[in-house]
Amino acid sequence: MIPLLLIIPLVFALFSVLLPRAPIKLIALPGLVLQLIASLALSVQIYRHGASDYQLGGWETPLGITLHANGFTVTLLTLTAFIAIVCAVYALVYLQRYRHEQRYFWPLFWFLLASLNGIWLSGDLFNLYVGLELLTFSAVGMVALTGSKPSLRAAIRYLYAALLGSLGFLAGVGLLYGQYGTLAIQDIAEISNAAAPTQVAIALMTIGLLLKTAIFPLHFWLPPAHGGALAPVSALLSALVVKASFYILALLWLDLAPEAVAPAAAQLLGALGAGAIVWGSWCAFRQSDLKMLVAYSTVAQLGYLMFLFPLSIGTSAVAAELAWQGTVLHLLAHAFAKAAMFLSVGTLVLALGHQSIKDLAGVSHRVPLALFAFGLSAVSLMGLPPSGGFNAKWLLLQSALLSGQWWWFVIILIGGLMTAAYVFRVFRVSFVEEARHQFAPTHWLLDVCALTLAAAAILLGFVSQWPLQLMQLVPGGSG
Amino acid sequence: MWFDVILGIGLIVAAVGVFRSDELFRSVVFFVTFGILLALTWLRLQAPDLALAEAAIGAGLTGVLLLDTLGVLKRPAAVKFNLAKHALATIVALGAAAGLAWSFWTLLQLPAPTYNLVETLAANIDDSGVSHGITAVLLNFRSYDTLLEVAVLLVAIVIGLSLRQSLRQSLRHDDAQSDGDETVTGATTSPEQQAPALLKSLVHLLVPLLLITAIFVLWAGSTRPGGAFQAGALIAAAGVLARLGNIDIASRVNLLLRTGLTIGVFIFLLVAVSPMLTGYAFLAYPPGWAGVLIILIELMLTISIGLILLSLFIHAPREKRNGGSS
Amino acid sequence: MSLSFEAFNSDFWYACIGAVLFVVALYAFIVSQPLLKKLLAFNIMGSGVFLMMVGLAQYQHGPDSVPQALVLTGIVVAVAATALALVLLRKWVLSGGQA
Amino acid sequence: MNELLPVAVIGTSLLAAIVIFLLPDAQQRVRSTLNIGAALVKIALVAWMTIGIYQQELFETRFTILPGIDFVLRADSLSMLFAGLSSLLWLFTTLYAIGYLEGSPHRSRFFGFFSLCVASTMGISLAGNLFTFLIFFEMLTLSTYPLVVHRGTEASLRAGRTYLRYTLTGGAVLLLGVALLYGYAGPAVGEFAETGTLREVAGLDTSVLIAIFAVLILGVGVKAAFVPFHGWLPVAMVAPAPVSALLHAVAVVKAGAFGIIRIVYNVYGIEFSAQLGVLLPLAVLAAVTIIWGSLQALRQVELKKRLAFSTVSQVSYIALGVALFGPIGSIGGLVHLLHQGIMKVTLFFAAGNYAETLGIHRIDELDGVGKRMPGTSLAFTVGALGMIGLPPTAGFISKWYLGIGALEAGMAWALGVLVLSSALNAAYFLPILYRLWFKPVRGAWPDEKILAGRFETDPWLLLPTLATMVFTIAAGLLAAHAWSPLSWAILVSVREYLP
Repeated sequence: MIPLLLIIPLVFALFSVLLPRAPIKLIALPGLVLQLIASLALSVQIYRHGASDYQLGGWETPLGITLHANGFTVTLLTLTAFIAIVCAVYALVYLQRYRHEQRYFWPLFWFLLASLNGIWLSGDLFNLYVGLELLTFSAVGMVALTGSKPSLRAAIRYLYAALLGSLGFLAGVGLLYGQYGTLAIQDIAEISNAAAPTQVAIALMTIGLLLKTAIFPLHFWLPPAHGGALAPVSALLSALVVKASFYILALLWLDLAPEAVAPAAAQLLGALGAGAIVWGSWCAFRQSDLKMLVAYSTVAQLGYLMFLFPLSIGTSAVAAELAWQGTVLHLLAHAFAKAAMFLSVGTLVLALGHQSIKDLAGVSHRVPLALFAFGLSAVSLMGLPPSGGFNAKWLLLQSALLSGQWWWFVIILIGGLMTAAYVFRVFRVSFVEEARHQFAPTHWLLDVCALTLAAAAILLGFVSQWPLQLMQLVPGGSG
Repeated sequence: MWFDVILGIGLIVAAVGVFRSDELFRSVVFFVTFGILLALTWLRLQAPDLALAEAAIGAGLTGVLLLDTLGVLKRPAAVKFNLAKHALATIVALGAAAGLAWSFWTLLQLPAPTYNLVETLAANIDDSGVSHGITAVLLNFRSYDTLLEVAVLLVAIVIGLSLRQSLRQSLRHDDAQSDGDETVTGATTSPEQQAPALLKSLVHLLVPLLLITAIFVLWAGSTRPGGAFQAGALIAAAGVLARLGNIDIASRVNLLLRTGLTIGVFIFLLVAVSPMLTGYAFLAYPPGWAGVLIILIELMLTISIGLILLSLFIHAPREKRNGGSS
Repeated sequence: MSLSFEAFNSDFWYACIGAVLFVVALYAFIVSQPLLKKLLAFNIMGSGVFLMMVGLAQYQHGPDSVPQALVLTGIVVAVAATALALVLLRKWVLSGGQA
Repeated sequence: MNELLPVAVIGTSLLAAIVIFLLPDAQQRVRSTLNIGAALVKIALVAWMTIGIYQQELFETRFTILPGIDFVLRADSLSMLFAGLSSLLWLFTTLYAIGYLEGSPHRSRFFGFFSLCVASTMGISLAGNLFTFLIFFEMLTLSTYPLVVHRGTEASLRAGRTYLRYTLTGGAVLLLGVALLYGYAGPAVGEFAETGTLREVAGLDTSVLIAIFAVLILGVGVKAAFVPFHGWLPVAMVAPAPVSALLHAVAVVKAGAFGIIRIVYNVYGIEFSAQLGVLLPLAVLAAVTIIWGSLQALRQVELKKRLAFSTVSQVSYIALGVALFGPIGSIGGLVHLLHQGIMKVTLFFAAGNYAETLGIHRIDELDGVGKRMPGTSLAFTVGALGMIGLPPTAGFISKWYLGIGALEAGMAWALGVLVLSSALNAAYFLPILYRLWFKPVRGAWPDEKILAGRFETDPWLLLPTLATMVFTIAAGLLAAHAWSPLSWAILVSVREYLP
C-alpha cells in the first residue's frame, strides 16, 4: 500500500509531460482522487495496526532504502492529498486565462506531489536529499511559470537559496555517513551519540533546512516567490513545500540524534521563531500589496513551528507531548488557512484586476464569498476560536506554562494580536463603501475551493482529536 | 604521495582562480580546468565511474552550457564593495571551517563506524544481477534514488521548455501553433549555411566515434565502470557537436522528443511496478531477471538522459537571430 | 591521540581538500555579485561536499561503492541544478534583467 | 433528546446566518420570514429548556475537543437567565432592524452577521466550561465587528478599529487568564459547577489564584465596559440603532457581565471568592464605574452617547450585585442583568425612532417631540424612569434588592453609591423628559420623513418599542409571579448559596 503513494504521482507526472494540453486536465482530478483514497486507506491501516516499514526493492536498511509510515506521516500524506485536490480544482478554473502556463503547470504539480510524498515517507537521509531537490526544482519551476520579470527574479533567488540549503544538508549527510557508515535514520537513531561529527552535521543540516523553511534571518527569498506566483502555486508553496523541510528538521532533532542537540541550541531556534513572528508580522503590516501581505504572514506563522524545539528538548515528557501536539495542529491549521487565504486573495485579485490593499473598496459587496473565505482563514491564523489555529495556540501555551518558559508564552499571545493587526487592515478597507471601479466576474468554483479549505481550518478546531489520535499521541489510537 | 598534495593544491588554486578573476570568461575557463583536475582526483580515490562522470558531465557539459550562456549575458555591472556582505561571508565561512575541522579531527579519533557497507555490499552483490558495485547500488539496492534523480532531470527540462515557450508566447506571432502540439523549433542558425569546412569534417569524424564509445560505456556498466549517466552524457556531447556542425536534430519540441525525454523513467517505473503484481516489493526484480532488466533500464535511461542534456543545450532561451526558424 | 600515519592516507587528504573547497566556495557564493559566479561557486561547493563524502567514507576501509554511487547521483543533480539556473538566468537577462 | 437541545439553540441562528449570507439583498420577504422564524423557534427551544431546568432536568452536549479538555454546552439555571433575555430581545431587535434598514444596502450581510452575533451570545450563555465560554466570547467579537462598521463611513471604520483594539486585547488577556488557570489548577477547574470547583483543588497558592482572578476579570471586564476599558462603547455609537441596541442591551456588554458572574459564582465560587477577599476590589471597581459613567453621561450632548455612558454605569450594577457577598445582593445583580437589558433596549429603540423619523440626534433638538411622536416618547419615559429606579418599573425592583443586599453584606457605602447614582440618573434623564413633554416645538424637524400614514412612524419600528415598554412595566409589577425575572433570579441565587 505504501509505495502506491509514490507510484501514482510519478505515473501521472509522466503522462502530463507526454500528453498534449486537453487530456492532461482530464486525468488530473481522477489521479488526485486516487491519491486521496490511497492515503486514507493507508491512514486506516496505520490507525489500526500501528506504524509500518516498507523495504524498497526488498533490501534491508543498511544497504537498501526503507519507507517508514507512522501516524504523523499519514496525517501529512492525507493533508497533502486534500490540499492538492482543492488547489487542482482551483487551478483548473483559474488557469483558463493562462493558456501557456496551463500546459506546464500540471507536470510540475505532479512532480511536486511525488517529491512531497517521498519526503513524508522516506527513512533514508540521502533519499531525503534527492526528494528535497525534486521538491525545490518543481517549486522553482512553478514560481517561474509566468515568465514575467519579477517572477523570474524571485525564482532565481529561491533556487539559489534552496541550492545553498541542500548543499548544507548534503554536507551533514556526508559527515553522518563518515561517522556511522549508514544512511538509514532508524539505524543512526539507535547508535547516535553526541560526538563532534554528529553535532556539526546536525548544525549544518539545520542551517540548510532553516534556509529552505525560510525561518527569520533566512526568509528573504520567500515573500517575492510566494507573493509573485500564481494563486494556486503560492497556496501549494506556503501550505506544503515549506513544511517539508520543517518536517525533516523535526525528524533530525527529535528522532535522529536527540542527545546531540543541546537545550541551548533549541532555545536559539525558539528565538529565531520569535524573531520570525515579530519581523514577519511587522513587514506584513507595512505591505501595500495584498499577496505580499499574505506571503509575509507565512514568514510570521512559520515562527510558531520553531517553538517545538525549545518546548520539547530539555523539558518534561508532558510538556514535550503538548508541544508536539500543538505544533502538529498548527502545521495542519496553517496549511488549510494559508492555502484558503492565498486562493481567496487570488479570486479577489482576479475580480479587482490589481493587488493593492488601499483600494479594496466595495469588495465585501461584490465578491462576498471570497472575502468570507479570507475572513475564516484569518480567524484561524489569528488563533481565535473556534479554529484549528486556536487549539494549536492553546496547546503551545499550556506546554510553555508547564515547562516554565514564560517568554514563549508572551510571544505566542502577542503574535496573535500582531496577526490581527495586519489582517484587519484588509477588512477595514474592504468595508469602505464607495466602490470606484468595476469588478470582473469570477467563477463560483474559485470561491467554493477557498471556502472548503477555510471551513477545514475552522472545523479542525472541533475535530482536533482525530489527527492527534491518528498519531497515537493521545490514548485512544491503537498500537 | 606528492602527487596527491600537488593535485589538492591545484584544485584549490583553480577554485580560487574562478572566484578571483573578474572577467566571467576567465572564470569559466578556470572552472573547466577545475573539473578536469577533479576527474583526476576521483581516479586517485579509486572511483573511476566518478572520474568518467565528472569529465563528461561536470566539466564537459556544464562547461558547454556555461560558455553558451556567456554569449547571452551582457557586461556585468561594476561590482561595488559591500563590507557587510564580506563580513557575513567571513563569519559563515569561518564557522563552517571550524565545525568541519573539529569534526574531521574527532573522526580520526573515533573507532571505525559500526556499519560497514563494503562487506554488506560484497555479500549481496551476486544476487543483484550485475557485478559492478556502483551499478548494483544505483539500479538495485538504492534504485529509488536513481528514479527520483532522473525525475529531477526531467523537471529541469520541463521548466526549460516552459520558459522557452513563454518568450515566444509574449511575442504573439505564432499563436496558431501554441495550442496543439508544440512544433516550434529551437531557434539556432538555419542548417547547411555557415558550417566551416574544418568543423564539418571534425563533426563527421567525431560524432560516430562518440556514439560507439557511449554504447560501449553503457554495455560495460554492468561489469566495469560505466553506465547510463556517463553514456547519456557522451550522447549529449555527440548531439551538441552535431548541433554546432549545424545538423538539425531534436530541435522540434514534438511528441517524439517528449517520448524520448520520458522513456527512461517510464520504462524504469514499468519494470519497478510490474513485479508488484506477482507479490514482489516495489522496485524489486524477480529473481534471475535482474541482470537483463537492469540492462534494459540502463539503455532507456541513456536515451532519456542523453536527450534531456541535449535539449537543455538546444532549447535554452536565447535571442531570435536573423529570422531563425519561426 | 592515535593519529597513525596510514590513517592519514590520500582519501583523508582529499576529504580535507573537499572541506577547504566547501569553505572557500561558501565564502565566494555569499560575496560574489554576478549571478553566474554564484553558480560556479555553488558547483565548486558541491564538488567539495562530494570529495568529503567519498573521502570520509573511504579513508578507513578503502573504496566503498555506496558513497560513490551517491556522488554520481549528486553530480547529475548538480548538472540539472546548473542547467535550470542557467535557463532562468538567460530568461532573466533576455527579458531585461541585470545578471 | 436532551443533549441535542443546546446545539439546536445555537444551530438555529447559525443556520439562519449561513442561509441569509447566501440570499441576495432583494429577497426582502424571504429574509424577514427566515429571521423572525428563527427567532421564534429559538424562543420556543429556550422556553422548553427553562421548563426542563425548573424540573431539574439536565441538558448537556459534551465532546472532547483537545486532550483533557471538553467542549461542553450545558443549560443550567444561570444560563437560562441570559439565554432567555437574548432570545426575547433578539426577536424585538430583528423586527426593529427590518424596519430600520429598509432600502439601505448590504442587508443580507447585516442580518447574516446579526444572527451570527446572537448565535455567539447563545453560545456564551450555554457554555458549560471556561474553555467553551472563551470560544464563544471571541466569536462574539468577530461577529460584532462587521455590524459596527456596517455603514462603511470613515467614522464607523475608525470606531471599528477602536472597538477591535479593545476587544481583541481583552480577548488575549482572557486567554491568558484561562490558560494560566488551566495550566495552574488543571482542566477540571474550568467546569462550571453550582458553587465553584476551585475550592476542592488542594495545594493552590492563594496569591496566584488572586492574580489569575484579576487577569480573568480584566479580560472579561473590557466587554463589561469597566471604567478604564469602556472607551470602545461610546465610540461604537456610530453604528446603526439596532446594532447599538443589540450591542448595549443584549449582546456584548451583557456577555462581559455574564462572564464576571460565571467566574465569581461557577469557577471560584462565591464563598471562596469572599475568603480570598477579591470581592471588595471588584465592588470598588464597579462603584467607580457607576459614578464615572453617570457623570460622563451628564456631559453628553448627543442622545445616543448619553445612553451609552448610562449603560457603562448600569452594567456595573450587575458587577456590584455580584460583589455583594450575600444572597439578596446577588439576586439584585442577577435580576438587573435582565431588567437593564429590557429598559436599555426600549431607550435605544426610542432614540432610533427619533433619528430615523425626525432626524434628531442631539438632546436639545428634542423639544416638544412628545406631541409629534407620543408612543415613542412614552416608551422613552418609562425606560428613563426605570433607569432612575422609580416604581412600578423593573429598575426599582433591582435597585431595591441591591440596596438591601448592600446593607446585609455590611457595605453601607455601596448603598450610598446606589442612591448617588440614582440621583445622577435622574439628573441626566429628567431634563430630556421635560423637553419631550413640556417644551414647545422649536421649528421644523431636522429631517422629517413621513414613514406611515396613520402611525407616528413605521409600524416595524414602533411596535417593538412599545412591546419592550410593556415588558419593562410587567417585569416591575408582576415581579412576584412565578415566571418573572425576579423569581428566576431568586432560584439561581438559592442554588448558588445553599448547595
